[in-house]
Amino acid sequence: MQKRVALLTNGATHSNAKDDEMSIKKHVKLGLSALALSISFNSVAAEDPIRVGILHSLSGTMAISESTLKDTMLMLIEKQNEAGGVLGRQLEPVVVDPASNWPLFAEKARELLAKEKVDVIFGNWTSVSRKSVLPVIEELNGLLFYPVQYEGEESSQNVFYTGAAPNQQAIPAVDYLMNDIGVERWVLAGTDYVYPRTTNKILETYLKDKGVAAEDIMVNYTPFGHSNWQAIVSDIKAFGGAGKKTAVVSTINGDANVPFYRELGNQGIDAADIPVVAFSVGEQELSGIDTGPLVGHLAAWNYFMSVESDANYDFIDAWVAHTGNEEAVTNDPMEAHYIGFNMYIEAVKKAGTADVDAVKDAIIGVSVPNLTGGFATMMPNHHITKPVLIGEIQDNGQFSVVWETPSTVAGDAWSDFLPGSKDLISDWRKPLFCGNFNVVSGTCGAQANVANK
Amino acid sequence: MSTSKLLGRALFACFLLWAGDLLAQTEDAEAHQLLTVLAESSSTQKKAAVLQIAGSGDVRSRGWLESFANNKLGRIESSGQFIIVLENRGRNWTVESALTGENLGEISRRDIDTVRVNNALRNELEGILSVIDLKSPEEHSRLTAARALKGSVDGTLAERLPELMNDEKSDAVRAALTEALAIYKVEEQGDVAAVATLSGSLNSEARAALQQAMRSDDAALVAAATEAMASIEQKLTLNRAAETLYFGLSLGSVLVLAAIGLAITFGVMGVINMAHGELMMLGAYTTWGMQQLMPGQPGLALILSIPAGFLVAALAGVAIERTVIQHLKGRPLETLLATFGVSLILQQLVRTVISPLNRTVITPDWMSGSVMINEALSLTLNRLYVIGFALVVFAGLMLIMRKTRLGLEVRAVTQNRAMARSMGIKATKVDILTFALGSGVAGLAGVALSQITNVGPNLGQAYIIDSFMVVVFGGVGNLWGTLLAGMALGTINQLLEPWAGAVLAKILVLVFIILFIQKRPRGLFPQKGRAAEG
Amino acid sequence: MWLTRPLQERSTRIFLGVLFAALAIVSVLHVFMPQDSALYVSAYTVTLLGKYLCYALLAVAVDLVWGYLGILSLGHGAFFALGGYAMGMYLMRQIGDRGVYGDPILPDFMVFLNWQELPWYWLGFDMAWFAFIMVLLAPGLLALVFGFLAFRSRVTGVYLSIITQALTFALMLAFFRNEMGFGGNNGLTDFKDILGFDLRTDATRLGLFIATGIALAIGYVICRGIVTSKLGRVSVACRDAEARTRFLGYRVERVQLFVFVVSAMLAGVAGALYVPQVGIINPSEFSPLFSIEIVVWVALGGRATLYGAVIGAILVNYGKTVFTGIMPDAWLFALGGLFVLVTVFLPKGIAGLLFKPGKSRDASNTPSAQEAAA
Amino acid sequence: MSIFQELTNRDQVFEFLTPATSPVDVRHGPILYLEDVNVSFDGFKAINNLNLTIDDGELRCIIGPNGAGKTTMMDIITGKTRPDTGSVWFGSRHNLLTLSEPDIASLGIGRKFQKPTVFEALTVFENLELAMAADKRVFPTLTALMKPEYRERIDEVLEMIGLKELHHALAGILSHGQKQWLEIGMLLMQKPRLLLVDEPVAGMTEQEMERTAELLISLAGKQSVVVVEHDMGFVRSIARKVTVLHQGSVLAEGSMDQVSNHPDVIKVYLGEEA
Repeated sequence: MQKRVALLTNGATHSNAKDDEMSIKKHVKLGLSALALSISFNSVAAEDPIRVGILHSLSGTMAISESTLKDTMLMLIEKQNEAGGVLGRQLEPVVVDPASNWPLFAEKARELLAKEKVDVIFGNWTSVSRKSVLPVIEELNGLLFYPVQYEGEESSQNVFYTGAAPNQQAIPAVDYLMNDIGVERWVLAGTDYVYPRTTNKILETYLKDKGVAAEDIMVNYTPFGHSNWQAIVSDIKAFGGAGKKTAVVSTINGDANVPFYRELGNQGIDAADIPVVAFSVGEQELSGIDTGPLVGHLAAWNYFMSVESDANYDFIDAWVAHTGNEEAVTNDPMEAHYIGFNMYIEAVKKAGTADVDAVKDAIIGVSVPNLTGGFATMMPNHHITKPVLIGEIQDNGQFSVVWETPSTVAGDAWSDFLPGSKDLISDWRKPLFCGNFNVVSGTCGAQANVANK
Repeated sequence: MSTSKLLGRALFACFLLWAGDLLAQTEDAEAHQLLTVLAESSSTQKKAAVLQIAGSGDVRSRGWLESFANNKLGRIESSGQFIIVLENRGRNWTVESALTGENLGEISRRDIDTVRVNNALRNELEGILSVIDLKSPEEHSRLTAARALKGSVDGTLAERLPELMNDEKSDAVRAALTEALAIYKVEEQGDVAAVATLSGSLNSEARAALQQAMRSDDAALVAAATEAMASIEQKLTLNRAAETLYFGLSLGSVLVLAAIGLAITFGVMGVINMAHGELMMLGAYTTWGMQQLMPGQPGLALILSIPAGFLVAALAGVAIERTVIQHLKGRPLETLLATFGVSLILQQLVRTVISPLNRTVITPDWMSGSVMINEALSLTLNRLYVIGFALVVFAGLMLIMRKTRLGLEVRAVTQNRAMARSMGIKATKVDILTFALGSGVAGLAGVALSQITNVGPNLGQAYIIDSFMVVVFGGVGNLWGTLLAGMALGTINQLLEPWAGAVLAKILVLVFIILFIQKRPRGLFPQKGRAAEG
Repeated sequence: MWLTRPLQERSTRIFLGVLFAALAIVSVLHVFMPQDSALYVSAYTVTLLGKYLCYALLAVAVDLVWGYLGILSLGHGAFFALGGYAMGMYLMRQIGDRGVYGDPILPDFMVFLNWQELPWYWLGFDMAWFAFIMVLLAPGLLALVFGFLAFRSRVTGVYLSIITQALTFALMLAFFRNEMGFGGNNGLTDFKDILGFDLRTDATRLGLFIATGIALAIGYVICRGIVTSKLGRVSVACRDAEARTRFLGYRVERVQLFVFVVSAMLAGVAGALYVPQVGIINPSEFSPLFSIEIVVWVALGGRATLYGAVIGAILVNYGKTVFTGIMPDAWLFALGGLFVLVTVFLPKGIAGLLFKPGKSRDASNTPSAQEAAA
Repeated sequence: MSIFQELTNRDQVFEFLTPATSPVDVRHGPILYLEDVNVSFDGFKAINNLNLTIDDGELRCIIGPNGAGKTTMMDIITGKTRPDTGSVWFGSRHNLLTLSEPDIASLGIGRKFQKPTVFEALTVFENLELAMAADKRVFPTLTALMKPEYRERIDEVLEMIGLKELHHALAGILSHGQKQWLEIGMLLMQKPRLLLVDEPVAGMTEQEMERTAELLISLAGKQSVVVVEHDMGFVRSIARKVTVLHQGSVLAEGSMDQVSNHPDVIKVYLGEEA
């Protein structure tokens, strides 16, 4: 116990020193830009704590992924409190369990905002759970930090998307395969739900724009937890046997991956012949797989545990200490929460209050260090800037970074590669203050109307 | 073809390396220099650096390249000393010096910069190593090397291949080399004669070469290539069919394994055991546990988990029978509810006691990979084993039910409980044993599944419904029915999948079962007679 | 008249009394109590209670077929979800051009999967009356077709249970497919208003809550009317001695079909009221697990009593709300344990504890008594 | 009035006017006859070329050792089991092999099971109510009301079967004998043309048996009655004509004395006793 506290505190001082000096730099910048209009209004009595809602499934199918995010948040809050909280107020976590049940997510979100009166919510993993809480968050004007890579096509004034939008993961990965590996033939394999559907639609358009012929693209969807991959893998094998260099872009979700990679291995497809680049396979998923046959397959994320930066090493140490498990792994959504949390703290400092509207205004433009040695900035569309890393799976269940974007990429709420959304932009600064502004018609869509009511 | 071009240069270098008398030790300073170049040059220049090392003729070069390929070559930040990582789990890694080979013990991850490698480079290295292997004493590695050459032969190698073939003893290797050469000739020189060698070859590179030839403007070549292609296509379709059948059977065998235990508990005892899936899960976790107990020998662990898994599941089964089911005699629908509760408890138990995360179950070498019937048709080993295993289990059960006293008593009790009792059969004992048997078989299924899919808390749920479908479809209380039903459903599913897609295929199978039950309410092989009425 | 008969029996009067009293109290406390008062019932609680009432109606529907007809349906979640989808489609169409893409016709999920025009089966759902008819028709038809096939070929007992499970499982897989045009895994969500009332206002919530209460009352009376009619006694006869009933000249399969369809429609209504209150409908409502859970509510409350089903549904779900908050891990143990204990030790459920055993069919509805009352 | 009179007189001629309770046509010959009926379960021949005719208003006893096929025969007549071959006619117009159990029942064939089966969760009264001849389609049943004349008829039968004071008790709590009676009562409520009675007196006291005997005899004439019984004493007390079944076919037929002296019968029964 002693040791752990020690670890945490020195970890905390470490990064916080950084945060502060950074935020100072930022403040100067922001002073110039017209963003920082917000002045704190009714500042709350210093003693009562800021309540932080944590909305992650602790039971049911999603518990596998989400429970670790709950612990991450608890760790971050603990650290912040040991560093004196924010505005002299402590932070108080409020944990609920939506039990991987989508209607329950909405119910629990309402509970957090209406009953528990939390100032901010960190939570959700699946798209459907986010969609389910969205109306509640907007109705009760809450704040939600959403830490997982997702399909985009959404920008709510109450939600901050700290995970990757398609243009921060899928497109760079495809670029890498195209330019560095020389891939000419593409298999887009995914689980049949909205994230893969959208991502693949985007990639299809993108590839065709790049001059890839339709017959060089193979799209395939499978149900959740699909376990019998024989036929599909052999199709991929055949598809890849046509002479051109082939790669699989996998948006296959969670449990379905193990049998998928197993089948790949057994049918003798290795990374050298047909590399698979996955968008949903992180360190945690690998911890359940015999990675031997997977070596060399790829994943695209904005963070890997193997990243060589002090911030990351500190984070890992703190995490290991917090969980008390030497083998504990970190992953991309955890970093997203790390960033989101620090951004929230900065925004509260800047606004001088935890008042939702004040924070909403203050947070745009806030910039905090990420774990890969750079900085993440909150953009006006409530998405953040991220570096994109491509990693190769190693036999120790880690990724080794083989490529990364020269600079950070700003998340794009509305993809330019979907007919429905190419004309839409999102900017939550006044005067535009619109989540889906149509640049052609010059009008704002439904959300703003609701918001302005 | 860009990769093969690059590879070409690599090969050229390697031949230099053969020519010169090998295995001299370069100066450590020089070696250090070589590695530094490798470490510091960008990924594009790294190729050159690799060739240099390969060319250096240093004994250690091969070791370096291999560890480099496996991402195990690194450098200590502080000292700049080059190291090879032996163990890279956790936050401290065991390393040895790349030059002297002395063990440097554990070093914190923070101080180690690994030399970055990527697939492109890995291709290069494989090419180089494979060419070196062409000279290896074991035929096996020569054969793999030769096969690897197909589609990546270049001018330099092409000139040397004939002489290589002459002093090659194994026909297989020679054949492979001949084809590799032929592919090169067709691709680069449009050699019509070489086309003949390729006709009927199922190698994808060969096909690619022929397709390219068909696009050429040399009429003779086109004609020859087209002909060759036709013969290939024919063969391919046959292989495809065979493959689909195999897929069907292997899926079927999984279904049979999952369902056969149920056929006992449900079919014979009339207990609707919703916890059946979780009993499988226990079997799978047992496998994981065994592998944890004996690290380093997953194969042995797996074999031992067959009895162990059976035992664990069987015991769990007995517990369930004693605590729950015996109170619900003759209330099948209630057993459904109660055992469903049990299944929830077991799942949560695993989540809290072990972990909500999936567990890694290692596939032993003798079960991974596949047996190559020919280059277009290879049967994955793990599934092959599962098919075999399913049949063995089935045969075993048949024996027990038909030939042993237990089997006799079981059948007696199921036909007429009271009568059996009065003949001195202990019905309760029989119940326990039957249920234990059914559960144990579920455990076996779990052991098999651990080699195919996730080992996690949800393993059971994924199969329970399918298992019931199989049993009901086959006709309750009839083992043959279960076998046939499982295999049939598996095959139907795989036949549908290509054109319906995975999801629709599954839906169609379910609908098919529903309709079938309307036609024959008691399945494929119903029990007849007055007993079955009412 | 079979529908008014229940109103003369004591148990129904008590039930309705309690129900309407609860509705009234909640409404009053919600409207007239000051926000900060301890007695104030928040909109959150109202919606929560509304959800419980939906489940209660669903449980009553299941009890009708299981308790009185002996058909253990493990697929009633399917009828519930179908009703829900019918309502969801109506609410989707109500969004109109207020979706994020501002498309006047197509729902958002169709736009970004760039569908060109609305699939035919979405037509008409912009009209409330049509949607509400479909709420009854969609589950009803499914039940009719499925039941006709099943009962005609005398699929009963375990077999029936298992193919009902197959039915809902198949439907779940189907609705997960995005090609189906029901929003795939994300389902239908982000509803704006119903019949012109804004779903985000507390008034609408209260309205929905009360509507649900009334629906439950009506549903209960219908079921009660059936089980106290001669047909109800024939159902019990089918449950206990199917063959005998046939030899008395009753067409068992038609009795089963009729009751099954009625029950399916009630489940549909429950689903339809559920969706606007929880704000989302997605394929997980089809999951076999959910359907089994419903049966357990009934088992816990007490089979073949109807009011038992209501008690069970509300208790279990209240427990869920509480426990998932304080001890998420323990909750599944609790639920599982509940299944076992109830089935093994409480075959008559809570109702069996509250009232004397053997009164699962209270004597008050023997014909003579009714005629006396009539 | 006279026209109405005439119609009612002529309802023998217009068959569509025959009473709903039993449209069976017995003007030409027997009410029930089975011809060359065969049934086998998994190879075991339960019924083997069975030929049997029952005349209208007859009281017939059928005896035979266990497994002689008595119950299976009843199953065939009532449509529960379909024979592999053969034909079964009810009157001269109704081929029972084409009809379902409910049809057969509403044609006027009532059956009492070997093991008394009453609806245990229902009261005695309700049991009889369900059995009562009435429109048994779904919706009429749903809206059916208890008319006074129905109650009278039920009370009659309650009297007859001596369960008057028990009429509110659940059938489940009745004694074995009482259940037998209740089931017979249900038969009567059906107003059948043909009663199939399987072991009616099992578990009955002496005087109960006597009453049963009286009842059955009194029924004969108006209705046809087929009784399957083991109790020879009882059979002797009511029997006019007796049929002996053995291994699924008729072994002997005739008066009680005729059959009991029949050599085969003796062999079979002694064979069994020994």
